[in-house]
Amino acid sequence: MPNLVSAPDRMNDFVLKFANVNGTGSASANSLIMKAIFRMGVPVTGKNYFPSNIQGLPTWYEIRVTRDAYAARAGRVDILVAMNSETYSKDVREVASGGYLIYDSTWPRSALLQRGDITVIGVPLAQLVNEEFDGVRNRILLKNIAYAGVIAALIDVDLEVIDGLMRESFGKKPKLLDSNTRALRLGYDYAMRHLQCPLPLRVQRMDKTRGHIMIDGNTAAGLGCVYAGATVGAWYPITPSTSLMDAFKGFCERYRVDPGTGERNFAVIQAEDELAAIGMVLGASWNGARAFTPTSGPGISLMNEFLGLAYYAEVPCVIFDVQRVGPSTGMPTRTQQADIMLCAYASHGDTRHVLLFPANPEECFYMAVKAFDLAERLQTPVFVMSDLDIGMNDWMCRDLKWDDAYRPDRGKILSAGELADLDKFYRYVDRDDDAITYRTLPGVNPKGAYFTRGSGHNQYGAYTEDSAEYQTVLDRLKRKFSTAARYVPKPEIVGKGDGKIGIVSIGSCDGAVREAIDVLARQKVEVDYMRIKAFPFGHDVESFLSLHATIFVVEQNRDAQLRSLLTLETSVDKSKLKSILSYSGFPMSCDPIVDGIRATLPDAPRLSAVTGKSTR
Amino acid sequence: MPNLVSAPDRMNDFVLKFANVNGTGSASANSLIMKAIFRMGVPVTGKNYFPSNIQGLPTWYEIRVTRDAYAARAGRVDILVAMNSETYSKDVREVASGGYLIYDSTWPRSALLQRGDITVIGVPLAQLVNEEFDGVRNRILLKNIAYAGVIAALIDVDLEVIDGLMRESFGKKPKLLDSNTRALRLGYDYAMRHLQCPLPLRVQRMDKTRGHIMIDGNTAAGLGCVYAGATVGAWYPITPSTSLMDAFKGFCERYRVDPGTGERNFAVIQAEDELAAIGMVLGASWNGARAFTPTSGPGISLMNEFLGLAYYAEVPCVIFDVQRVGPSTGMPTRTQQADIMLCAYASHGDTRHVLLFPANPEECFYMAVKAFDLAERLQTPVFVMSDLDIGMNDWMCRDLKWDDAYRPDRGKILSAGELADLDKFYRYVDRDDDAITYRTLPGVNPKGAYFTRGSGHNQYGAYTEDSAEYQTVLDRLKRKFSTAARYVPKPEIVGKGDGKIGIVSIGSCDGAVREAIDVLARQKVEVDYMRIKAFPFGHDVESFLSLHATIFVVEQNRDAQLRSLLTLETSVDKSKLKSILSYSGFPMSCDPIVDGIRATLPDAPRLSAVTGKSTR
Amino acid sequence: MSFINKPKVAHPSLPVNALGMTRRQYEGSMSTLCAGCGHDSVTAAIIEACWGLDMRPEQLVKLSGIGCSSKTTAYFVSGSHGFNAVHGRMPSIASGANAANRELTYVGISGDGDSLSIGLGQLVHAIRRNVNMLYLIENNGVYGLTKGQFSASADIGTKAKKGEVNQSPPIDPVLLALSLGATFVARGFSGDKAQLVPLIQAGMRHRGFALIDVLSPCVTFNDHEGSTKSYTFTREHYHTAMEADFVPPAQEISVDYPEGEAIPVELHDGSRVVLRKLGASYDPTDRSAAYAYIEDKLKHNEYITGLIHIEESGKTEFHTLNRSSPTPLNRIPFDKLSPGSAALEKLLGRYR
Amino acid sequence: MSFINKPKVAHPSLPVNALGMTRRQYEGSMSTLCAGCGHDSVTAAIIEACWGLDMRPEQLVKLSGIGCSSKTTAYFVSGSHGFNAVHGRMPSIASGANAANRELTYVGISGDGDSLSIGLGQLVHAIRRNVNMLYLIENNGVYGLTKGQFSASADIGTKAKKGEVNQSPPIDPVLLALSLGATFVARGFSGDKAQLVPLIQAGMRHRGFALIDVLSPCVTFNDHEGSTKSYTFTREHYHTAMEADFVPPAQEISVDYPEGEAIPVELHDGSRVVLRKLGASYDPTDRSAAYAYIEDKLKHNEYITGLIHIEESGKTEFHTLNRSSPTPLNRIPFDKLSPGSAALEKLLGRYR
Ligand SMILES: Cc1ncc(C[n+]2csc(CCOP(=O)(O)OP(=O)(O)O)c2C)c(N)n1
Ligand SMILES: Cc1ncc(C[n+]2csc(CCOP(=O)(O)OP(=O)(O)O)c2C)c(N)n1
Ligand code: SF4
Ligand code: SF4
Ligand SMILES: [Mg+2]
Ligand SMILES: [Mg+2]
Repeated sequence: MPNLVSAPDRMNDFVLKFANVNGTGSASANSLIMKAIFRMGVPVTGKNYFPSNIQGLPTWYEIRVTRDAYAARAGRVDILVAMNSETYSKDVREVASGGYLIYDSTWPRSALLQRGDITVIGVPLAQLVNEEFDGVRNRILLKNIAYAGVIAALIDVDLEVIDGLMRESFGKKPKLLDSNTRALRLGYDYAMRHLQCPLPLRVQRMDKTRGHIMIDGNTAAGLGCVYAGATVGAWYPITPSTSLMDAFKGFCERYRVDPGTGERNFAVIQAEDELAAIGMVLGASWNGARAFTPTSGPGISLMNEFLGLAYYAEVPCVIFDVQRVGPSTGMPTRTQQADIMLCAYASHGDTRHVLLFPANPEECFYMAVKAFDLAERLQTPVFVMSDLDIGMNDWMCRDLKWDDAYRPDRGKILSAGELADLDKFYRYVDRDDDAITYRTLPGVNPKGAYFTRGSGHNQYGAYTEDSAEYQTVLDRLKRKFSTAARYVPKPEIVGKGDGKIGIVSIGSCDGAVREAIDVLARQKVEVDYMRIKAFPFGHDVESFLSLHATIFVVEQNRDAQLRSLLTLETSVDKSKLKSILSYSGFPMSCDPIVDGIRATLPDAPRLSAVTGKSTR
Repeated sequence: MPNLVSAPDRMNDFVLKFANVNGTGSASANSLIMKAIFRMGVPVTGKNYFPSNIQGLPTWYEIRVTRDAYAARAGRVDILVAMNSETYSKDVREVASGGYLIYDSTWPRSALLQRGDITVIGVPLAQLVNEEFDGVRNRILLKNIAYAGVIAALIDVDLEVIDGLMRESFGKKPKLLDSNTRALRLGYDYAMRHLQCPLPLRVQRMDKTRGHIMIDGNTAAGLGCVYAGATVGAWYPITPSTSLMDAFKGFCERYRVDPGTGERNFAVIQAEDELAAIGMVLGASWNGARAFTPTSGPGISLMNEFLGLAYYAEVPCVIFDVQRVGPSTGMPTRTQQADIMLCAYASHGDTRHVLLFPANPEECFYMAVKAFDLAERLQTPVFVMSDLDIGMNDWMCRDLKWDDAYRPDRGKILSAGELADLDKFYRYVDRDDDAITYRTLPGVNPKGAYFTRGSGHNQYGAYTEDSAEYQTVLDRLKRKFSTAARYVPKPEIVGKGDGKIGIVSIGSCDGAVREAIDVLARQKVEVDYMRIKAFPFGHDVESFLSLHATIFVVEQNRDAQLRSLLTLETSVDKSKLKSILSYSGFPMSCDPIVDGIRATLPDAPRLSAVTGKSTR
Repeated sequence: MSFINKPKVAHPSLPVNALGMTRRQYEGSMSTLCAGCGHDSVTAAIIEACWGLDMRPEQLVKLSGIGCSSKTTAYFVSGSHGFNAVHGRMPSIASGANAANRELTYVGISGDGDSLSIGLGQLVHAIRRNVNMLYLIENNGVYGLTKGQFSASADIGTKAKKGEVNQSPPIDPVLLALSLGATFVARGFSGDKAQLVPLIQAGMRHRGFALIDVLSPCVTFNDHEGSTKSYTFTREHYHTAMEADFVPPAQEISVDYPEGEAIPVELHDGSRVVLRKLGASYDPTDRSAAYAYIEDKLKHNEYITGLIHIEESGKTEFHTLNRSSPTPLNRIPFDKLSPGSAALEKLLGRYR
Repeated sequence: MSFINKPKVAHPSLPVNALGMTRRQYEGSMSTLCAGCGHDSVTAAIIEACWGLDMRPEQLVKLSGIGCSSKTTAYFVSGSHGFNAVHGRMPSIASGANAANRELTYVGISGDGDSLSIGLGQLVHAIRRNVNMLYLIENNGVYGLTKGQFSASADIGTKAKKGEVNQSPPIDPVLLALSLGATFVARGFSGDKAQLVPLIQAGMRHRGFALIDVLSPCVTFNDHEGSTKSYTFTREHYHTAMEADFVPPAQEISVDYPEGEAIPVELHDGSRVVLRKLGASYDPTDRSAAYAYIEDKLKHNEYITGLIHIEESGKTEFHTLNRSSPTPLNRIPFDKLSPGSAALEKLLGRYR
């Protein structure tokens, strides 16, 4: 059989992709393999490409085995497990030259014999499983475990590790444990007996995952909300944000229910729509609870009116925008970063909002906490701009840590005592010259009473139609945004920070950018990198922009929305900002970045075909 | 009595302001005076400053008598008719030195005797009226007409003209005509007998209003919709847009009802909210009717989700945004231009929308028609960005003209015949290379059937989750926006167009800018002026920006939204763009523009105190 | 003008309708729903109904929101225009479309989430406006497409797949429609095609807003033990109270019904529905009676199906109240819409 | 801790309540509504009700949407926090606020436009969720603040000031609430303070969502001949069917009611409402009966007022169903909310 890659080269460095039909339970088999590799100390990432549908359509799961711990999508496939006849031909085409294709040889597939540059491996999976087990559904599920066994043999995954994982998941269900173990062995033994195992593309134990976990961003963000002390969550289901609230609810049921009384220290409200969800969050925050709502693009559009009220009446609130492909309903199960402009300026009239840009699940956890502190400190909406790639895929992250000394920053809330000492309370008077004013909570002291309204009000909180009074408040709100720039997280800067070429990016582009930087470095191209973590932009962002002659803004949307925001909200000369855009809906790989940058270099032969596509 | 202005100076050039209580029917008296002056051939503007309330709060009406036909607010008051005790003291302060204050001397007002530099004129209005008429309500109403009589005498308005106007309005109600005529005489005769009439600030016949009308923008826009052939209007009431639909409905009842059968060629639907209103407009437009919705900021915020659908599914629709002061509920009865960014980029995902910027009621009429042509030609939402000042105030405009040769541009709609000849119809294939594709209407031919959706679709109109297919459509949408730039109205350019200083502005700022240009000219400061009429910006906008070294962007919002749009959507270097902002909620006067520009000139003593404030 | 597409290959075995069209020609693209989903049965019933009505495909307009149910408009009558709106907002699209062209037949397909949560306001107001359309809710008690959360139609005590028990009172579309004065209110079950087809046909021909609530189980997220919207539970608890036969205009009423048992109602296009009470003790033209009956039965977990209430006067239908011209608004010649220069000149007098 | 503000000058003549507060101290800023607006009378009734309940101002939370009616929250109890939300969205603000602190008394004031058009969805779902609050609709059949367009509560046949006649069926808040299973449904008239005050007091003390539809004429846009929401018409057509007396916790039921005529209902805080049927032939605890009765009367243009239906178990109240801790969520100490580092360390095992 042809083999264009030499073994040591690709050890712990290849991409394994499973082509399945959704609703057939393949997910557990696929993550079994991923988890096993992770437990062998080898870094992995898992990306799930699923349809906006419940059952019967093509779905793919991609495991990147990456000894260099790259987080991005590889942009190539080395081993493809083709379990979906619908997509066979497409899948075959995707395998990199020198790669492998595994299929169910129970039925002959002439279509597979098209390519001479890849190795096609047939395994009579259906036949094996049907001989061993009965029950339609049962056979479908176990066939998945069986191919997992085949893969285990081919890439040399430690069976012990897999057994351990299966014991953990089926511990309490011996019957299931038994059938799954048998199914796994079925595939494993068949492969050992009939195939040349292991392949040159294989796994070998390392020690690079210690102190790390595999987690998705929505779970991490939900956990962050629990740790931040959020008590009210209101939402309306929408992909890809739904699992964030599921996670929050799950953790609350574990940590927030009094074992004795069953009393709950939280409330999760499934609202009738997103307008109601954000309204509930405003009501709860206004009343002194930490409250949040997870949603996605369409939800943000529906929240526009309330967001303007929150900005103008200065009501704290936290919104997680797990971005998906727009416009409109778009592609709900694909990823994009195309809500940036909308969130930055949501609602009519002069408004501006605080944005946080997590780059991975680990940051989703910490930024969830940060978001509540900022929202209450600044008394304004704070958006956590996640996306489907971060929110729903499994990322390898450092262990999450918690400082027990942490106490929430509730911002300027007057206590009963402070109110008693005041002779008069005014809601919108700038007492501390930081453009942030004091608020009070209902139920504390009648002296704290004030009227919250989205209509014109003066600094004393009274209704007004007087220009001067109106402008006093509006001008302070603008100053408050400068205060915000001092409170939000600073950008992360990689490199000397004063090279000629700089890359500026956000969120889930991070993995691809870092990988591109390595690739370029190997080509003797030096670039600095600034990952922006928040809007408004602070001093550090300004200086990075001014220090670099050429800046590539890398983002995942069509209209260069981050570049637009930089153009408007910093003093940068926009002609310096070159865009590298990816809006296919798939997580970004390093190729377009490498290509984009090299293309602008004088001596630029397009190397990416070689460099970019190779994972090292 | 002190009189600091010499008569000839101020002939047909002064500002008359009425301070009333709303809900007391003062409006008719005030417009009676304005109309009379207009009919004497003297240019006027009328500005109404009313509260967001139905009865009992202060309201002001300002008539600028302007022989030079300036459209802007003057920024000064020469004669104040103080009919509201609540605001006396504030009103007194507002009168320019050398001006006059008329009040009801039935009750003594010591407060009025504060200023020696103005002439205070007392008229026992209540007393006069109560002696002559009975009925509480009746007396309140007629007192207004009585002060109109006083003013007529003081500023020398031709009684004949006023009588004519009253005959027209009360023609069919002799009783009313009689009492109103008597009330008018009551005031007029009293003034003639006891006051020194006329004042130096007075009206004298001219011939400068021939071929002009006094009309508000909402009426003109509503009329434009009738002439454009719009048949479906859906809306939800909101100040200041309500009168637009009232006008449309009124005109339709006049022009669109079959006298014989009473059958109506239009449908006006009062929706349950703005989300429904825009949905109805989309449904009707999609189905081949010309449909529109008038609204204001809060409505636009609520329409965000549907606007993204219209952009992505390419459904024509026309939205009138009669802007008011934001954010949130803001000041509903004050004017602003602060929805520019929201409308340009409304909805999540990558979107962009076409905007038209009328500068006065005349343009509201023509641009209403243009909006429908553009929406159908480009198959996308088109916003007419009016505001409260244009929409609800009375402006002097040239007569509206209609070309009977006009035929609607329905854009690319395939007829039954064309469909029959096609072998297959594809909704989103770019056949003409202008990025505009062909659409079909239901009910015509099954071959034209297609599926309209906001979810991912390919150029054939089929559902897709395929990156390449998705991008093909999204990229064409971006190209379509360049096509749009060629179709939209070009900017209006005043001056050689290549001077050093340029002013760029939009909409209702026009009057103030033109006046400022005259004031500056008299100070030997030359400036060019470009009034942008539409977004996307075309070639002409680009070249004006590149031709001028310093550019002042004049607009009515806090955050320089037009400047932002120029920064993002043209190649201009933003450091060239200086902002002159007015967001008080009152229509713009020329003062801030004159001051703003002079302040940047080397030899700049702030002259505006003299120049700006003087209306010439 | 309009256009009938003849069966490509006039397959002798396949029965054709008056337009010479086979049932096949009323199909749409392939369903992507879960095998066994109730919604697919409703799609089949719609196809049957359209075929039986000799419906010209171009005369039909299909509208929907977002959800598994809302996807189904793509699965029937590919020769008709379809509009898949945003979540919960289909009623406004339908109202606008109907305002523009009163001649076509509008069918809106929605789900319980699409209609009773995010879309409740629009549904209620479309009913009030009495927009002439068939509005069909494929009711499964959950949000299928987002993986099984309870919808507002979930009954008290019903159990979610993950075990959670609902305790909020459900919104019943039938009671809601009756309380709002809807003129055509029916309930069906995806598992009973024989009953559903004539209901759909009558609903399409009714002059005004016709609501059909179809119990349409979600096999993936709400078909388990303990769910009150499962196939089993529905089969056991639905009772036809008001059987409806649909008789096209031309046709004779063939069946002869036992004396007094049958209530024929003539629809505005001349077709008729013949109602037969099955146990129901109320007059289907009496809205209050219908409400009381249904509500009482619901208390005992009984879903009454059939044509529950009908009022065919068409008095309050949108265009009737609007006194719209018989010519659809989207086809009125421009010169009848635009008053012209002379009129304008005259009008300006007002503003001088 | 909380704080009672004593009457600044203990004016001997002015009666004080148990907190030593005069009625004056329950007033708010000056009304800016039209002279004679029904809404101002409702405001007066609320002030009276709060004074009578010895309500601590800081215990009250006032919420509203947008409209003349919604402005009124500024006109009573200036010692309470107020939240004037956006148009039609007050129910969600109230639901969130109530979730955060279950101890306070929430009063939402809305209009027929705010509640039945743009806000219908939120109102309906707040009822379903049984949020513990008093929701009062100041119903005048028009959009007052935008100058008199018909609202969704305009009756068939009612005439607008400009002559237009409404022909769409109205949405009656009382029927709507009953059909949704609301546990406290009442109707009042701004012109009948004596009846309104105890209704408001009972509504504030009811455990769950209490809806009071108050007919509150708009003198400026809907008080003319031919309007069915004018003072005259309302006076002639409203009938008290279910008189309610409110008896605070401590107090004895003083009045002695004729045998069998009085139905005392105990509220969750120990206070009671004593219901007396005036002609009404149904049991106010029977929701269906109430619905049928009201609906029948409405057909004859009769507005039945009083406490129409009450169910005081509180079983489905939001926090009861949520099993919320008795301590308000906004007052739970942080260490009870945040699991801490040890728990996190342990949890991570799941993700390895
Ligand atoms: C604005 C918005 N919010 C949320 C969603 C996500 N979403 C899609 S379908 C759906 C619910 C569908 O439930 P239902 O109408 O009952 O249809 P079913 O799938 O049960 O047939 C939701 C919440 C969306 N598409 N748009
Ligand atoms: C989103 C939005 N749309 C429209 C408006 C304009 N608006 C203000 S109040 C109102 C109707 C109020 O009617 P109702 O609730 O009956 O109160 P009323 O004035 O009659 O007491 C409307 C349409 C608004 N403020 N916000
Ligand atoms: S999830 Fe439920 S509703 Fe959706 S297709 Fe599957 S069975 Fe049908
Ligand atoms: S307009 Fe009507 S509702 Fe508004 S304040 Fe006046 S009377 Fe009251
Ligand atoms: Mg459903
Ligand atoms: Mg009202």
